[in-house]
Parts: sequence; C-alpha cells; structure tokens
Amino acid sequence: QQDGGRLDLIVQPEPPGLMLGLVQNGPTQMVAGQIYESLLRYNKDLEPQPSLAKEWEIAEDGMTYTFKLQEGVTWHDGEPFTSADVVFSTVFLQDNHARFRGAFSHVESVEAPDDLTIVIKMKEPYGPFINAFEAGSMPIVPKHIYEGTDYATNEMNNTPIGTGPYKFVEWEKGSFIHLTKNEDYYIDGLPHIDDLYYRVVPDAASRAVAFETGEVQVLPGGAVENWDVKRLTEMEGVCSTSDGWEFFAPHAWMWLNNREGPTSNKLFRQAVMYAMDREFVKDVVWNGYGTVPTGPVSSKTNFYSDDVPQYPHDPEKAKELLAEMGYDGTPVRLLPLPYGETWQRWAEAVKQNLEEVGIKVDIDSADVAGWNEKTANWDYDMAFTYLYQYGDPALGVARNYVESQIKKGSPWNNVEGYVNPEMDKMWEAAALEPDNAKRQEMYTTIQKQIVEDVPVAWLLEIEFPTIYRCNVKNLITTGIGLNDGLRDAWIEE
Amino acid sequence: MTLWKRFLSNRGSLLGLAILIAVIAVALLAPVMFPRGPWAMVQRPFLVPFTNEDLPLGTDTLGRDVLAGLVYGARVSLLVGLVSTVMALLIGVPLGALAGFYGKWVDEGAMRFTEFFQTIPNFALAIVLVAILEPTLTSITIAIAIVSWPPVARLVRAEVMSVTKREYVDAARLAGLSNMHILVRQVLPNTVSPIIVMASLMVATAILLESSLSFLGLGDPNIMSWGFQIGAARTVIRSAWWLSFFPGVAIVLTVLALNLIGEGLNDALNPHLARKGR
Amino acid sequence: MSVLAINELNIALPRGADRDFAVKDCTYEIGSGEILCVVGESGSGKSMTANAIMGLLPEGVTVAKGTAQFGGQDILRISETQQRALRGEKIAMIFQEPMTALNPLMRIGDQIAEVFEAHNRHRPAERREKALALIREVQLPDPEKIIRAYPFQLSGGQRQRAMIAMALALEPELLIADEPTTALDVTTQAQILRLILDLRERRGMAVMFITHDFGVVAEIADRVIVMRYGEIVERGTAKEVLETPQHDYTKRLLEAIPSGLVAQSVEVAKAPALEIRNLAKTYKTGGGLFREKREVRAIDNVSLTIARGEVLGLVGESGSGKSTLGRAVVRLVTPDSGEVVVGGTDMAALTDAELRKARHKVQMVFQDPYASLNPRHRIMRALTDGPIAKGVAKTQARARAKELMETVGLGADAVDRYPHEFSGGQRQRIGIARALAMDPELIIADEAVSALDVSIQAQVLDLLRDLRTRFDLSILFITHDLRVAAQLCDRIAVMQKGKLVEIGPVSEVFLNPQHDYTRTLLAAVPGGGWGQAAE
Amino acid sequence: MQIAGTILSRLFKAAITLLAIAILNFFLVHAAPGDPATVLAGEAGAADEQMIADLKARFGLDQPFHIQLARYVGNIVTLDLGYSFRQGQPVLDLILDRLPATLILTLTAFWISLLAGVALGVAASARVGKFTDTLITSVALLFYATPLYWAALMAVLVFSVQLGWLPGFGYETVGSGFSGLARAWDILKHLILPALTLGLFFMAVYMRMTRASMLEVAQQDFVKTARAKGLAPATIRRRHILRNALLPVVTLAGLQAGQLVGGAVLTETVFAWPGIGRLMFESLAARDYNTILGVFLVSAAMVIVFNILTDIVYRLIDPRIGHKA
Ligand SMILES: Nc1ncnc2c1ncn2[C@@H]1O[C@H](COP(=O)(O)OP(=O)(O)OP(=O)(O)O)[C@@H](O)[C@H]1O
Ligand SMILES: Nc1ncnc2c1ncn2[C@@H]1O[C@H](COP(=O)(O)OP(=O)(O)OP(=O)(O)O)[C@@H](O)[C@H]1O
Ligand SMILES: [Mg+2]
Ligand SMILES: [Mg+2]
Repeated sequence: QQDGGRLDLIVQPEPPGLMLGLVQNGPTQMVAGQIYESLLRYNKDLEPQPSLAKEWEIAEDGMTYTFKLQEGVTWHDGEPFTSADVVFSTVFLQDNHARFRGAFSHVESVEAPDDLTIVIKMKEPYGPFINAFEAGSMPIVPKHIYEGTDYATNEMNNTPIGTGPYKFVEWEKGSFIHLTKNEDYYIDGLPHIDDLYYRVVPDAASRAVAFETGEVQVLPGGAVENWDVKRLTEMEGVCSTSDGWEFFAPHAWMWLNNREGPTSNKLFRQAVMYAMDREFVKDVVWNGYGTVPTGPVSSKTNFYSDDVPQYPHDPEKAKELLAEMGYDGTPVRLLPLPYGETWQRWAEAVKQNLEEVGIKVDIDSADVAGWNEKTANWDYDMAFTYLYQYGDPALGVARNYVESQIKKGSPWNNVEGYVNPEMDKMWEAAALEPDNAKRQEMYTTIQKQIVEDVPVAWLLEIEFPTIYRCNVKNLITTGIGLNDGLRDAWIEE
Repeated sequence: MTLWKRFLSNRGSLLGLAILIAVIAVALLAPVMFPRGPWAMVQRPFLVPFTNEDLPLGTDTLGRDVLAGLVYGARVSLLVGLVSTVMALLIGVPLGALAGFYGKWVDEGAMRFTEFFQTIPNFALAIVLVAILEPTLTSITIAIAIVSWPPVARLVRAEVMSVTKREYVDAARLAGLSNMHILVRQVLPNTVSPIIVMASLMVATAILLESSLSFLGLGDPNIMSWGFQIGAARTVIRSAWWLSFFPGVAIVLTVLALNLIGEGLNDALNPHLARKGR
Repeated sequence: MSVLAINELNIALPRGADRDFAVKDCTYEIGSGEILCVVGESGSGKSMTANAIMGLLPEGVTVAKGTAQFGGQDILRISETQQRALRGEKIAMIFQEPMTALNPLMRIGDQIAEVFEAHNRHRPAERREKALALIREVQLPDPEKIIRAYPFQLSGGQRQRAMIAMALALEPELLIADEPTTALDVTTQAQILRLILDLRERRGMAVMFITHDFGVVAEIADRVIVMRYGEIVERGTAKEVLETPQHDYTKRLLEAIPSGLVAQSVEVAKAPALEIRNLAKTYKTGGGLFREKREVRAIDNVSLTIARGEVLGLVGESGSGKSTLGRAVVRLVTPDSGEVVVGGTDMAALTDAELRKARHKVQMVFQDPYASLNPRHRIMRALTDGPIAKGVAKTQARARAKELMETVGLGADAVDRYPHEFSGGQRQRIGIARALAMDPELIIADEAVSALDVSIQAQVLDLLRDLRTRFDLSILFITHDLRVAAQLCDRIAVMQKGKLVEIGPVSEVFLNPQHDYTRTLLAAVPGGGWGQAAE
Repeated sequence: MQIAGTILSRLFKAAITLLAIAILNFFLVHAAPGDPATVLAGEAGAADEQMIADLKARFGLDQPFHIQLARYVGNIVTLDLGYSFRQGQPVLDLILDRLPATLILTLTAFWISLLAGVALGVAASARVGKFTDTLITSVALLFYATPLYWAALMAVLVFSVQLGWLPGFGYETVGSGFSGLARAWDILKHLILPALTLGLFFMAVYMRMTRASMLEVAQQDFVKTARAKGLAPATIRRRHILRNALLPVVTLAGLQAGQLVGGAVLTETVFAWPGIGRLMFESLAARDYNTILGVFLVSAAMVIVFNILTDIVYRLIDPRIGHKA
C-alpha cells in the first residue's frame, strides 16, 4: 500500500451543495460522502460494518439499538466528536431529510448516556432499521456549528465540516471540487490519497475524453453513456467494476398510470410487459450491463424472490391481450427520463416495441424540472424512472406500491396510483416482522401478486459500471461504492 | 426575366439551387423511399457504412437505418428552417416597415419592443422558450422565429427609412396616394433584395439553431432531424464516426446551398455587379 | 512644345455598353501653359479620355489603340508602378464630384500631405507645413482650422478647392479638371476659375478642362475640342470655335446656349395662383448619443405671390432654401409657421385626408429626374397612379397618359418602358408629364434643367414655355443658372440664407439689382456679355 | 461634457429597459414547468410533503406570484440580484465567479474572429474573382455552415485525443498550483480550442461582410482620388478603403459582442468551460430562478454596454458622427 498522490474523479451533474444533511441528491452524496460519515457502512452483502460506531447491539425484541462510538474522533475543524453530535443530528435531519424522517418515524427516543454511547428506543420493532445508518441516509452533522442557527442559510454550508477521511478545500463552481486528506482521521494510516478532485464536465463525450487523456482516473457509474463504456474498458490499463451499487440497487421501470387511459387496464399493462424486448435493451442500450428484473424487488436486495409470473418478449401474446381488452388505438404518452442519451434511446426502443404490437406512442419531452412536475402531478401515461432500494424492500420498494404513499407532489412514492388494500396490510406486517424467515415468506407473496397486477413495467436492474485506471486500488470496498469507499483507496505508482 | 437569367448565370447559385432541389426532392420522397419510417430497428446496431447494400450508410445505436434518418431529417430541417423564417418575416417585415415609414412614436415603440427581444442573447432565449413550451416541432419553430425576427425588423426599418426618403415616394405623395398604398406598393418592393438575401441566411441559421437545440436535448423526441441525429451520436463519435458525420455533411451542404442561393440573389439584384457582367 | 500628345486614341467599352468605343480615333495635343477645353454632349467620352491618361479607367474599359506621349514616353503603355510615379507628381486630376472625391474619414490636411508621402517628398513634419501653404494658396479661409477639418465640415466649393490643392501639391506639368464646377453656384464657380487661371500664369502648367458650360469656355479656354459619340467633331482656338463653328453639332450646341439677353418682361396681373405668407421652416437635426443638435433656418419669414400664368424664377446660392420653399408649398415639408394659399385654400391648415384630396392642384418636377421615378414601375404606372387615386377612371387615365407622353415629345409607346430605359432629358420630361397628368394649377420646377447639357436644356425650356401659354399654368422655377432664369421667367426672386432678399420683374432684377448679394451673383456669371436688354 | 451627459441619459434609458426586461424575464422563467423545490426534491431520490413545503418556503415560493414579482423588482431596483437557494450563494457572487471565464473566452473568440475575418475579407477583396478569393470565400462558407458543436467535437478529437497537443476541456489545469505567467500560459492553452470553435463561425460572418464592404467602398470616388495621388495600392487599401469599409463591420461586431456573453452555451458545455452560459443553462434546468434571471440581466446589461462601446468606437472611426454643424 502506498500513500500519497492525487485522484481525479468525475462528478456529474455538479451538486447543488455539499452539506449532506440538507441536500441528498446523488452527486452530493458522492462528494460529501467523503466528508461526512454516519454510524455504519454496509459491505457488498449489505451487512453492517463499523463506521463512527465501533460496535452496536440490537435487543432481542428489536426495540433498543445501542451504539458505541469510536474514540478520539474530531471534526475537521478540530472540535471533538461526541454522542451529543449524533443526538443533534437526529434533530437536524428530522427537519431536513425526508428519507430519514421516514425511517425514524418508528423511533421513540434517542439518548446519549455518555459521550460515546447512543441508545435508540423504538416505538415498535422495525426490521429494516439497521439498514438506515449509511452516510447518505443519516449523515452526522456538527452540533457546534449548526445548533441554534438557521440551518439552510448557515454560512458554513459552503465549507462543510465533517468527520470523514477527506476535508473540504475549495469548490470552483463549474470546474471542480477539491478535497484533501484528513491528517487527523481516527483510523491510523487512512486515508492514503492526498488530494481528491471532483471534476465537473457537463458533456458526456468530453467526460470520456477526460478519462482517455488521463485527466481523470475514475468515471463513476453513469458518467459516460453506455456505448462508450465498452470502448473505454477495452483500453489498456483500464479496469471496471459493477460493484458498489448493492446498497442502492437502482431499479428501473416505467410508471403506468393506473388511474386513467389505456394504462388503467391490467390487460394493457401486461401487454406492455410482453411487447417490450427487455433483453435487447439490456444488450444494446445498456451494453450488456444489468439484469432483466422479475418484479419490484431487485435480485440484489434482501428478500428477493423469482417465484413470480414471467413476462418474456412475446409480441403475439401482447397483441392477444390488447385484442382481449379491446384496445381502440388511443395513443399513450411516454415520458422518458431526461438523464442523457441512454435513457432517450431506451424510450425510443420501447416506443418502437410498443408500436410493433399496435400501441400508438407519443414521446413526451421534458427537462428534469418538467419531468418532476409531470410525474409528481400524475400528468403522464407511461413514465420512465429508476429508484434506489436501500437494501430492504421496506425502505426502498414498499413506498411505490402502498396506498398510503399516493401523494401528489412528489415523484418518489406510489406515483402510478396502484391500490391494493390486501397487499398494503402485508407490506405493513412485513416491515414490522422481526423474524427474517417470516419476512421472506410475506415478501414472496407480495412479489407474486404485484407482478401479476403489473402496476409498473419493470425494465432493468441497472448496473452502473465504475471505470477506473487499474493503478487505483481498493477503490470500491463497500456496497455503497464511491459514495464512501475512498478512505481505503490508494494509488500504485 | 433578366433577374432569373442573371441568377442562373452564376455558377455558385446554380450549384446551390441544384443541391437545394435535391434536398427538397429527397425530403418529399422520404415515405416512398423508406415506408417503415426512420425509427424502425432494421439491423444490428453500429453497422459500418458501405458494408451492407441495403443500408449504405450503416445503422445507428439502436440499429436504425442512418440513411432513412437522413432522408426524414431533411423534411424536419427544411420545415423548421422555412417555416420559422416565414414566421420571422411575418413579424419582422410589418413591424420594421411601419416603424421605418411612420417614424416618431411608432418607430420609438416598435424599436423599444425589438430591443427587448434583442437584449436577451438569442440562443439563451430560444432555450428558455423551448423549455417553457416544451419541445415539440411547433414550439421549436416558434422559438426560432421569435429569436430571429428582430434583425429582420431592424433591417426592414433601415431600408424602408432610406427608401421613404427617396424622391419617388415624395412624388407618390404628391399624386395623392394613401400611406398604405405608398408603403405597400412603392416602398416595400424596393426593399426586397436585402430581405431575400437575409431570409436565405435565416433559413440556414434556423436549421443550425434547431440542431443546436437538439444537441442540448431540447429537440422534439418524436421527430427525426439532422440535429437529433448528431446530438444522439455525439457520445459514440469515437466508435461510430458515421452517425454524426453524414447528418453533419447534410447540414453543411444545405446551409451551403442556401448561402450560395442567397449570395447569387444578392449579386443578381445588385446593379453594380450586373453592369460589370460578373 | 507640347506637354501631352494624344494620337489615334481608341477606348473600348465592355460588351453590352451603348457603343463599342467610348473614344474613337482621337488625336490632339496640349502645349505647356495652355488651357484646352473639352466640350461635348453627355456620354461623349470626355471623362474616359481623362481617365485613360491617368491610367484610371474603370474595370472592363480598355485602351484599344493609340498612344499618349508625355515626357518622352507613351503613358498608356507603361507599367502600373511607372504610372503611379507619374500620378500626382507630373499629372494631376480634379474629379467631377467634389462631394464624394474626398475620403470622409480623413482630415483635409492629411489628405493633402498624403500626396507628398506617396512620392516620398519631405519629412513628415514638413509635409504639414507644405499642406498649410497649399491651403493658403487656394485661398481657403482659416487655414489652420481647415487643415484639421473633415470633408463633411466643408462646403462644396471649399472641398473643390481642397481637391485643387491636392492636385497642385507637386506642381504637375499637366492638370486635368473634369467638370470641376458643375455642382457649384456661380459665385463659387467664379472663384475657382480665377484660381486656375492664376496658377496657369504663375506655374505655366498645361490644363485640360472638361465642361459643358460655354460660359466657362469663353472665359478661360485657349483652345477647344468638341466631342460627340467618342469622336472629335471640331477643334480650334476658343475664338474660332465659338464664333465660327464649322460642324453642325457645334452650331446646334452654340445656338442652344441661353443668351445673356434679358427680355423686357410684361407684368402678369391675374388672380394669384399661389400666395405665401410669412413662411418659416427651421431644420433641427441630430440629437442622438454624441450627436449635438443642429439648427438651420432654411426659410426665414418669406412672403411672395405668383399670379396665374406667371413664371417666377427663384435663384440663390446653394443651400439658401430654394428647394425647401418649393417643398413647403407642396407640403412635402411641413412649415413651422406661415400660410401657403393655393388658389384660395390654405394648404398648411388641411388635415391629412383633405390634403391628399387637394394635392393635385400643385405638382412638382423634382430636381433629380431619375430619383423621382420608382425604378420598378413602368412609366404608365407613374403617370396613372395619381389620377386614379384622384378618382379618374382607369381607361381615361391611361389614354391621358399616352396623350401627355406625345405632348412632351416622347411618343405614346414609351409608356411601357421602365425609367432606366430613358436618358436624363427624357426622364425630366416624364417628370413634367407626370406633373401635368394631375391637371395642376401650379408647378414647382426644381432645378429642372441643371443636369442637362445645353441642347437638351433648350428642348425642356421650349416645352415649359409652350405649356405656360397653352394651359395658363403658373410655374415656380427654381434654378441656379441665371441665364436660364432670364430666358423663361417673368419675375425673379433671389434667396440668401433662407431670406428673400430681392424680388421683381426680370429686367429690373438683372439690369438694376438692388441687393448686394444679387449684384455679386450677377457679376459672377461666367462668359461675360451679360446684362444687356434685348432690342 | 456633452458626451458625459448623453452617456448618462443613455444609461438611464438603459436602466429602464433593463428593468422592463427583468420583469419580462421573470414571467418567462416562471412560465416554465416545475419549480426549484420540485427539482431539488426530485434529485434527492426521496421526498415527502414536508420536504417540498419546507423547500418552497425556503425559496419564497409559498408566496403569491405578485408578491414574488414585487419582491424581485424591489431587489433589482436596489441592485440586488437575490440569492440562489439552490447553490447557497448570492447570485451576484455566482455570476462574478463565472464572468471572467466567459469574458476571456468570448472576447478572445471575438477578437480572433474579428481580426482574422477582417484580414481574410481584405485579402479576398484584394484578389476578387481570383483563386485566393474563391478559396477564402469557400472556406469561410464552410465554417459558417458547420454546426458549432460538431466542429467542437471534431477539434477535441483531433487536437486533444489524437495529437495530444491541447487540453480538450476545462479552464485551467486543476490543482496545478500555477500562478502568474505560468497560469496565464496554462489558461491560454485551454482557451485555444474553445475560442477557435466559437470564433470560426463569426470569423466567416466578418469575412463576408468585410469583403462585401471593401468591394463596395472600392467603387467610391475618393478611392480614385487616392489612386490619382500616386499612392501604392496597399496604402490605399489600408488607409482609404479599409477604414471606410469597417463601419458596417463595427456595427455588426458590436451587436454580436454583446450576444456572445450569454450565447456561448454550447461551447461552454462541450469544453466544460465554467462560464455564465453554462450557468444559465444549468440553472434553467434546475429552475434556479434567481440565478437565471441574474444571468439574463447581466447579459442584457452586457449587450447594452457593448452597444454603447460600439457607439464610441464608431465615433472614433467616423468623425461625421456627433459633430457640431
Ligand atoms: N464603367 C463603364 N462601363 C461601361 N461603359 C461605361 C462606363 N463608364 C462610362 N461608360 C460609357 O462610356 C461612354 C463615355 O462616358 P464618359 O464618362 O467619358 O462621358 P462624358 O463625356 O464624361 O459624359 P458626362 O458629360 O456625362 O460626364 C458613355 O457612353 C458611357 O455610357
Ligand atoms: N431634411 C433636412 N434636414 C436638415 N436640414 C436640411 C434638410 N433639407 C435641407 N436642409 C438644410 O436646409 C438648408 C436649405 O436647403 P435647400 O435644399 O432648401 O437649399 P437649396 O437652396 O435648394 O440648395 P441647392 O441649390 O443646393 O439645391 C440647407 O442648409 C440644408 O443643409
Ligand atoms: Mg464625365
Ligand atoms: Mg435644391
């Protein structure tokens, strides 16, 4: 292992801010994940690992979680880190972090009996709770900086202070973010790399060029379009891996509007599933990366089951279903995800597939804001999206299928408007069930039923290959990938 | 018609005309040539050009025929170019003409209004307009028209102002003709030559603008245009050069043709050059 | 000893021109200290000869044959570099149009000093001194200021003198002056002629002087050549050519010259066709960024009347407000104050719509015949648009148009042609026909003959005289040519700087001028022999 | 003093125009679907009602539209461009951060295109109809007709990837620690490709304009006068023809210089140039209202500034303008 050196990575798009407690979008997590830490990390099998918490203990009944904190941890400004910061963070995040709010709605109280201990008391046992302690889900923020201030306008948001392996140095808007090694990191010898530069390059083709010319050494998943992935990985001295996304397990599908139009008909939705050539898309559009999903739960996520109805590419079957329902040729609007060429091509391929079985499709078009507006307000017939699963169906999957999550105004819940009270009860029970075997059973039943109903058209378990120069070692060591992996990374000269 | 003869005696404009006619013909014949349309996935993706007889220009990222895309793209590019130019002329010419002819507060008002649209950088304005209206062929055409009319208005105003000062306009006034009659029948016909030349440039600029918007992802996704082809191909430019090369050449050729025609018209309408017999 | 000897010069025109050769078989010489006047009708090749000598023929025009011996070499055959060495230094030229012959963006002094630079004379500092001396020599006022002035700050006459200073800078052996005074009023013209004569005396240079004004010829020429269709039709000393012309064309030219004699005018005392009362107009221009306001009192409290059937001549120096007055009468210029009463109606008080109806009463013949015709309309349209708008039936208007074209001597068939297919004199007559088509009571003729050579001038004047007697038409005749005014008008009004300084019957104004300015004007008319009453 | 007065009055008028434009922009920008809160919530990958309500309140979007407008106008009048909640910075700071890069890029491109365009135009007009003329005119037409971004991509491929001569993107070498001359040299190297790509199109425009204008001026009488003086052709071209021919070119150049500031979106995107064109585009995508409006206002102000500068240059070249009669 070697110390020193500098690593240039792509961050795309430019994050709106780096204060992870306030902003949790993808790019922010990737950069701020080096600055902030949480109590735990998760390995590629999604098992909890120590982070700010050295040890932890879950009471038998699942009602109490006790964390022992690392000793000798200091904030980047030199202030000591204590359990008070953790307690404060839970208050802070209650105000500013939607996902945290969801997970902590099962919590009764958070206490700090001493400087290095945290005790969380639950209202009810909540199985997936142990998966909610990653930096993006629960970043620990410094109490001494934020207490008593207006969080949103605090000056320090621009120069974030965390406990992580790298410290914030400079952010040249539109160009790069510079982090440097935290010399006082509580694990001796870590991190290895001196400087991290997160480079902002808005055009995908230019990002590929940047990697080729050696200007950057790491292309995080999605930084270049898939067609370039093959070319780049075939270059000498270039490695790639699909690891590091296990925790998120991005799952792509099309929301089918269950409320109105042809898509409100189950037969139509099933026809859509049969009409799509998902293997083709995987091979051509995604260059072979990813897996065709069987249903709502990713094969990487806990409690996955493949014992569900199958939808192979079968246009004839699709036509039959359409005939059976009496589809009258009403055109449907297809809203692609405005995240670059790959997604655009994907929509075009789907449109072509659907038109081949006689469904008339108009591709709607909108930028990110327009897409949010349309999906959040249910103004679509079919809409592409992909969501993270956060390791547990209760955290990342249930929100898309339960009636209580039908809320206008957010694109991150049951947008398709699927209503199935029986399933809702099952989801609820499964989340609170402490016994994993019983949980598996329940989730298998759920998956079967939901795949039968096709509330959404599942497209792909996305794999985002990370492309990097092979001399960068230990780049991805956890199931969270680049979002917190760099503390162990080193560069071989 | 001497103008027509003079125009045709210019080798450049003849070439331009030939290219343009070819492009228009191809655009019109598109459905005949490729009845399956430009989106059909006909072969394996990334088929190299000139290797398959049926697909001379190869296939794109999804295995669609590049030639079919090119041919259908011609329709859109020309349509956007022509329609937006006509729209820009319909706004710019009357406004400029009234401003130049009546002067005073009409002029002041019209020019303030024009300035309004000129002060926002036009590409930025186009982007905003397309974002507001959401990208469809119509909204793109409208946005392009909206950003391209101010120069027309200014040009027409200047021309009308200068023509209005000529003595034959005074003569027409003395003859008791009404203002509208003078403006429409005496003044405007004498300003057409710079307008024609400018219009040819605008068609070209509009095609480029549409392709630029497509490049930024603000094109109409249901419509195959050259800009769309280039924009879609830019990420594979390294492994599949032909995807952006052919539409690029198509744009260059069409714009070139329009320019040659404009230049030819300019020369043909210029008495100076006519006298020299060049 | 001859300075320049031209032998058998032929200048070829490009295809499509009105004839093959602009100049054909011309042979003549200019001796040192001699002034040779070249006269002839418009388009006869005078300017082309001059350009050929300078080596400045326009593109497409070439010397086909002949030689021009100057300083021992044939200057038509030498290289561009050798010609450049001659230009400005040995042969200098003054161009026809002083308004555009100077670079608008360069100071006068620099433009003069540039001549020295072109021939590597003197050090830069001295060049300025020399330029200043030249400016003094051509008697430009306030030389220190003028040297720093830009062309637009100078009047036409001043610019012409700056051009002359440039031409004289290196004391050339030969000066070519191409109609240097056409655009100028008589007083300025006289100054320039005096200057050229003076320089000839002092420096003994040869001068080739191109003109169409026989007054000027009589005043300065030693020898004269007369050109027509590119050929020399007559040559001789000034006296020979003016007094005993041999060629028919020369004779016709000379006959066409308006005589210097003043007809004893008859008072016309009918009802007034036009009354102008206390008319005033001030132009205010500029006022944008960096632009300061400029005020010109173009008409300063002018009152006059014109009786039915009367011709009132309006003379005065350039810029004195003559055209403005004419335009104010037809309301193409809105006066600031005062009244314009035409046949009893006050034009200045009419609304736009009423004005449009009343317009036909007064018509105008514009100064520039070409500019006043829409290049895209056939003559028929120019002649019928007005009457049709007035309410005349279409067929009737067309018939009348043809009739008028016959009247002005162009023939009915000419109505189907476009303006550019007519010559200058013909266009002028179209302008008159257009005015007549409206059946006006009054015609304003603004410098209606100034651009024409004398033979065509005579045709137009005859026509006007005829019309006056036939239609009892009143005419306001604006001109700067006093001879023409004397021929045609009943009364003369003299304007200076926007003011009417003198008005009266022709004979009185010309023979017994009251105002100083009128006297200066009359004294400046070239050619002498002026001011006798007709027997 | 007169000049100072007119500039002042012109600036005053400009201020009014700017205010009007600001209001128009406000309507335009708010007319686009979505708002910054939904975008931010959307990006977060999870959101609940409370989050969106919080964000809206934070951005002042919970207020009625007319109040928002009034507030905005109030800010503008006091020369305050507002605060970018998305970026957590005052808009003015954001823009000032980015403006230098844009100015360097666009002004370089502007000067390259102007100088090269005029030079080529002069060269072409001097040999009108000959081979050089045909060559220059055709190449210029090609530049004119080539889509900007396409040229940019090609330039990067050739000069950056294949030849490795020039950096393919970015403003300077990140983290190089260069300063002074070394930094300037570094920036220059990064500047070449984007400035050229951006400049080529305009170069073609100026070239054509200069050529036409030169040919026209060459017909005028004073050029004959200059030749009659015996001046060398080169002197005539430079001193007499060019100066007069430049007037229309200056007008056009002034118009375009202003437009360049906000109009380099494509070049800035392809070359990852951290300028305000990109800032505008990205803010628009994020519906970061204050920032878009700020950029619009600044570029509008630039257009006006350049118009005034053009007038000054015009006056320097042409003495006829602004002279006392
Ligand atoms: N550039 C040109 N190309 C072709 N023909 C020309 C050109 N310039 C002049 N001409 C023709 O050459 C002939 C001689 O013209 P030139 O200018 O010498 O006449 P001019 O005697 O000076 O007449 P004016 O008294 O009107 O100045 C005319 O028939 C004219 O039409
Ligand atoms: N439209 C105008 N705007 C400003 N000033 C004008 C305008 N027209 C004429 N002038 C000025 O008014 C004065 C009188 O001009 P006008 O044309 O009446 O003179 P003129 O006597 O006809 O001269 P010329 O003999 O040269 O035709 C001149 O100083 C002129 O510069
Ligand atoms: Mg002549
Ligand atoms: Mg006049």
